[in-house]
Amino acid sequence: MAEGRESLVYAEAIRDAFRYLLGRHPNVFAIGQGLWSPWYVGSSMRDLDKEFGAARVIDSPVSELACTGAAIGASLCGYRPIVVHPRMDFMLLAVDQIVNQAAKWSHMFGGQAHPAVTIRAIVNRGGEQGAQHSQALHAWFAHIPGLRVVMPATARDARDLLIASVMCDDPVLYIDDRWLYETRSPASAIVETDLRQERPAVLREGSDITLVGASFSTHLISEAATQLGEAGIEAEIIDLRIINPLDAEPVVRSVERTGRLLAVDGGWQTCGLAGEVLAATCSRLDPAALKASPARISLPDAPAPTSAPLEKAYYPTVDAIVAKARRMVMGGRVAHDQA
Amino acid sequence: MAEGRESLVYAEAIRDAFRYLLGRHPNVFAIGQGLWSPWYVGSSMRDLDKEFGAARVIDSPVSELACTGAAIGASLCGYRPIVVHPRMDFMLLAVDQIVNQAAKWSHMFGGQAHPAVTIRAIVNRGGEQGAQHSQALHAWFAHIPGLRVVMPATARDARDLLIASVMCDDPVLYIDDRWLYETRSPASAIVETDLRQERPAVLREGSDITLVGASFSTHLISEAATQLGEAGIEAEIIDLRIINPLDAEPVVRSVERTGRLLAVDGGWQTCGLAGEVLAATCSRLDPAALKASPARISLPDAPAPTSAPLEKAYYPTVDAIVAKARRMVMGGRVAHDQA
Amino acid sequence: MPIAPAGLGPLSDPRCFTEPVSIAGRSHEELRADLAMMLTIRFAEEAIAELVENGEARCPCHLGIGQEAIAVGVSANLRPADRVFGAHRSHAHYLALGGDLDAMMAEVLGKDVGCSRGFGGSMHLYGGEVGFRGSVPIVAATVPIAAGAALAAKMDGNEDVAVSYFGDGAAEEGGIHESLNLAAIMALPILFVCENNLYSSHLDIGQRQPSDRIARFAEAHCIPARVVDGNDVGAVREAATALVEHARRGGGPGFLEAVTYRWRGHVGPKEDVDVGVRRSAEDLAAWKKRDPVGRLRAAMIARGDVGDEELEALADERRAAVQSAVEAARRAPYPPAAALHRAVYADRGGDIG
Amino acid sequence: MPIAPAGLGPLSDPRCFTEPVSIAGRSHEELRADLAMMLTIRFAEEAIAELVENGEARCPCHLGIGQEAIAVGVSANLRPADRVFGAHRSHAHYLALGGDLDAMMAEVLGKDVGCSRGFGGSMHLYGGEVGFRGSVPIVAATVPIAAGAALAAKMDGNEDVAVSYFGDGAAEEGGIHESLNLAAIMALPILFVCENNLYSSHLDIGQRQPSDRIARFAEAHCIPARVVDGNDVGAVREAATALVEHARRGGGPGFLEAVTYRWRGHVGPKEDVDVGVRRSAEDLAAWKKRDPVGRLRAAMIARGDVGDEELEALADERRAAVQSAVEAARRAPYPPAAALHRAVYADRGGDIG
Ligand SMILES: Cc1ncc(C[n+]2csc(CCOP(=O)(O)OP(=O)(O)O)c2C)c(N)n1
Ligand SMILES: Cc1ncc(C[n+]2csc(CCOP(=O)(O)OP(=O)(O)O)c2C)c(N)n1
Ligand SMILES: [Mg+2]
Ligand SMILES: [Mg+2]
Repeated sequence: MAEGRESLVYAEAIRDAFRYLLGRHPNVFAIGQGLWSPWYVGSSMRDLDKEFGAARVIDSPVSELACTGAAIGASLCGYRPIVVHPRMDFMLLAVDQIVNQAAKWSHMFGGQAHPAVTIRAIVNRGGEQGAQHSQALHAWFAHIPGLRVVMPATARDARDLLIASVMCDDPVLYIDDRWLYETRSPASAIVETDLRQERPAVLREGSDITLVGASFSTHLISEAATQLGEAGIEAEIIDLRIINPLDAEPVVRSVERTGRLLAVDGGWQTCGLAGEVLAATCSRLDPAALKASPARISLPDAPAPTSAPLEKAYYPTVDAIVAKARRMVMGGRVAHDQA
Repeated sequence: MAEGRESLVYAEAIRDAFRYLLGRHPNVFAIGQGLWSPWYVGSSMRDLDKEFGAARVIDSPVSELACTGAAIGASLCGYRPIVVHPRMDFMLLAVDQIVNQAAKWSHMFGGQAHPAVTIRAIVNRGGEQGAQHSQALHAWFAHIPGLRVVMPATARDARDLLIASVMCDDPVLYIDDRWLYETRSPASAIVETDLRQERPAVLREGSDITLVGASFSTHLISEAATQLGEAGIEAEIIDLRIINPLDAEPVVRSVERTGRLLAVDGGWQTCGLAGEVLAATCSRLDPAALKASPARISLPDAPAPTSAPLEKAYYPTVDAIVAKARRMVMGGRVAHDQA
Repeated sequence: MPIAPAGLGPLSDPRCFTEPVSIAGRSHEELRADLAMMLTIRFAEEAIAELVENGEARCPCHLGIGQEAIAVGVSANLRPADRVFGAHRSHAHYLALGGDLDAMMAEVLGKDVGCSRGFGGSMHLYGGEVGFRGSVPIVAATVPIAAGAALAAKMDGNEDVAVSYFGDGAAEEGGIHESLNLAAIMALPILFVCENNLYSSHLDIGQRQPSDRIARFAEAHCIPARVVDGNDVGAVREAATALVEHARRGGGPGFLEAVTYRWRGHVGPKEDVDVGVRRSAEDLAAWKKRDPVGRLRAAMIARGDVGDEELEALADERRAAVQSAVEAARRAPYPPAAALHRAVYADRGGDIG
Repeated sequence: MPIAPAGLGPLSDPRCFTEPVSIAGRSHEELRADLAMMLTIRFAEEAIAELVENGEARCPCHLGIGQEAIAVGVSANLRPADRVFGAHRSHAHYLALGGDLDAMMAEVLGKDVGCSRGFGGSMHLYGGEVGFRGSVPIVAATVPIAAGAALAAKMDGNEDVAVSYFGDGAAEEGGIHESLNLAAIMALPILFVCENNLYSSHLDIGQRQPSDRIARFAEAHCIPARVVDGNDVGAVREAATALVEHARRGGGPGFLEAVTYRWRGHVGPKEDVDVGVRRSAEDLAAWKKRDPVGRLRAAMIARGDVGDEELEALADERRAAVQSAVEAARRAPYPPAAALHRAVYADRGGDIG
């Protein structure tokens, strides 16, 4: 697995998790489009079909709904399948299976059966792919009770939380972002954890402002924190890691100290993840603790464009985070999001 | 239409809107499951097929995706179709068409074509129907730029906003709730309005707390306001009416005066509508204006149960709203949502 | 006037197949068991109809009275390790497998001892111990799930099969076609059972599809199909057995289309002849002559297997079992409100508040 | 080894149909126009391949080199009031209808004067003035949309038709089957065109479906189908014309399966023989002999319609047009950042900030 490597690369870490799971657990299999292709899912599943056989690493017809349903069905019969959607956008054809079936199955039958299925959705943005090939709809799924939603930011989490997702008896939506595939964590041994016990991580401590993110946004806020630190502003960084069920307590505790909250998210704003962080925090916090209006940075209210200059204007940047955080720390208790 | 009636009943008001649209606009038609059935969509479309012909009021096969796509296609060719989903739960099979296609069509082609389609989704809860026949997923759609989302609370809005939705050049998701079908507004003449100009409505003024809702929740908060008024607490009632694009300004203005915000919603909590109201408000408000932590009441984090006693425990009640509002007004600046 | 004469031909014409069914070569014991199960199902559904009428059952109940032979015939060669999935009209599927009658009645009344612990009602039945892996009311939803259960069976290598029940209306959902292709290309051990009752809610199949023969889709996907009179338990049993055995032996999926008719409306106890768009009292009366129960009984009497008296005793016994299930269900408690959170996740033990 | 010999038979065998195409009875002008259009398409896609290779085009580009005859044959009898929808591989669909070449090249480079105003790139093309109502890359998404456009045409009563282009892979999406049923039951004036290039991304059809003949689905839905050599522009034109005329006259939907092969990889300029799971250099070489352009040119020369010189002049002219489009596209500006919000809604005039 990670032996001999100095550091763990995100895409490789996912592959390590698959190798660990497929190697140890005969009841794990993967199904989805592109699993026999060298380019579909980046290098994150390279040659797994050759190592574990095409009967356990199954490339599929262009049938998102049936493949997802089939994974759910197999998970009800002793298997722990991972169904792979190379783009979250395509997975919309399967939301009935995910939301109406998998997420509700245990509850509808009074807890007698549990679809231990992992649904891997890949966010694959940029590259002028446009509106139908760029979406990050994690907020949708965080809205659904019965479905756990995991968004690893680090290579280590990409690996260990994938393993934890597959070992969990509940349906789990595991979302990875191709913009993270080259990022690195220090080398580490695999740790099998209980997904239900995993909590948000405080990646950096700071007293001036709390920055909250998940997945790629965690990298943006971490970079922003470094820049803010150079300017004398100490930002606390919280990586949510799991967005359903969402544990907002660490954010509340942090904002109680910093008095300022800025949530950053790569999805849209309305009913999105950043807004949920604000709502969950504000509703648990004495407003007197707030030194500034809580704020969020999300995508603009538009579908993804194609041309490169517009893509640049579209996605949240470290600069925008730094600028907003500075205004919040410098500006006192003024509401900054005012239209 | 409304002639000779003392008051306007919600289900009949929807039917009035259909009659108005079908009668005046030859390019309006309706398609969906149950449109030739007397029971499928309550009385809200009764006998329209007989009045306007089965070629314009089209009952369909059990094909949510294709029927939605077909309505979108017709809307690109000069028609203003209304596609009816008798239950929002079934519409999940069509989200690709709604979210990937209709909502993005104008943007993807640089504004050269506009799907002037109205998608009518009916929330049909209670009656021990259970997890797959009870959902209110409006928050999902409010998350999607390019899609307008309308949730009428009153019979008058049910009628006039349906007409405005169909006359709007954008794709509109119009959501009505069968729990409202017997509710009444004073009789009124039809008013054709520009959906883009419609704003949240302040249904009651009050100085102690701002209660925000939409659709059925508006009735809950209105009833709660009456009860609170009897107890000497003056609640301001805001009915959102349109949840995407969401105009939070009236809420902000109100909370600036009342200092207290309680949002009530019939959907789930995480990344839900009530949370969005909190986030949008708090991010625009000086926190010093808040006299209590803002709060929300949504569904519990569970799929809908079936048996009647559990249904009773599941859905938000006027009592719960009154109790929460009282605690907020009486309790000072304490955070009440604490776990 | 028969509906959509092209396609199924006489199979969808209620004037045909009204004679006693053929029972040549079948043992008395087997026939008696089939009859007993069909009676159980019919009485159970008649009892549910009453519970709905008197307001005791409040959940939506879709009755399959008139369709009993299909589930009974299909279940004949199934075993608990097989995995069977149903839909909104699944009382028969559950019972024919041997599902507990008391637990089903309790479920219909929303009780804690229900087969889905009071969280499903009539539209969500579960009987894991007999291989009934669940029914849900989103049309066609369990079809790909059953395909996945078949994939699991294939991986297990124990010659188990999956069974997916669905209706003619469900064939209009794209997911079914995806599932047929998946089953074909992966050679999954699954029996697709289309109960073609010629109706989806208020619309007859002629208003929804260009042919009334659903097996054309199986053929398009290169899946062997059999089309039978769904009101002839022997015909269903024989065709299902052949397809199931083929699947067990690794031959891949099979498709059984069983043509039938429901005597009651789409949902609830009424007959719907008033509200179904083209559902006529005449058609219904004709179909009642093609009664799966009556035709088997008549054949057994004609062969001299049984007399009226024995049959009456059997019916009384089945009625009594149903009655006792109803009474036990009435007495049972509802789940406590705290149960709302009980099964959202597999084990909330270590979980967030 | 040909892929999945059952089903299509010789039509999917690249060793067959390599002779010059039949042009008997077709006028020189018509043939010359077909050839000119096929050349335009091919040169345009070759130019895009270069733009991708040198990094100027950054959006995903799916090339249909080798498939040109289909769009050209299908478009022959279409008019601007018809409504045509494509998918991810739609340069040919757009151009064959008469779509503006300059605007398409500008779109591929993301420019403001692009046919989708720089908001689509190669995968989202729009040419409303010629009846091209849009292509998008969600597989099969435009099929029901095209059915709705056909419904609109039927309601208009002007004998316009809709055309829906999709691939063999798209036939695995359930939505297509729903759309076929809807078109059949509503007798919609639509031509379904399946460009069966035997591949979906890296998988050949034998790895995804039990038969390589997609028209079996049309037949299952009672829709008249024609299956032709997609690399024979005359055969495509003749079949498409018959089905389109049938639809115009109120005869309902038609289905055309045109068997073909793409010379390049799934996306981008490479040939993919290395990465396609079973895509071999031999197959590709064989298919290149079944070249739709070369076979038409050879037939025209054989009949004495044209000489090499005239053909060279035609090719040069088409190449120059493509070159000039590329250059204009290079010079054109990108949309301004403010354009991000321009077209989210039809008119943001009175809208919320
Ligand atoms: C996805 C979805 N669409 C629509 C419905 C509403 N509905 C419930 S049952 C039914 C009819 C299905 O007909 P069929 O499959 O023939 O089964 P039958 O009722 O005849 O047993 C419909 C349309 C639903 N439950 N789910
Ligand atoms: C819903 C969806 N699933 C998967 C994809 C990825 N994808 C893009 S093109 C393609 C192949 C489609 O094959 P086919 O329909 O035969 O068209 P071809 O590429 O051969 O022209 C796939 C799977 C997608 N774009 N949309
Ligand atoms: Mg039916
Ligand atoms: Mg193809």
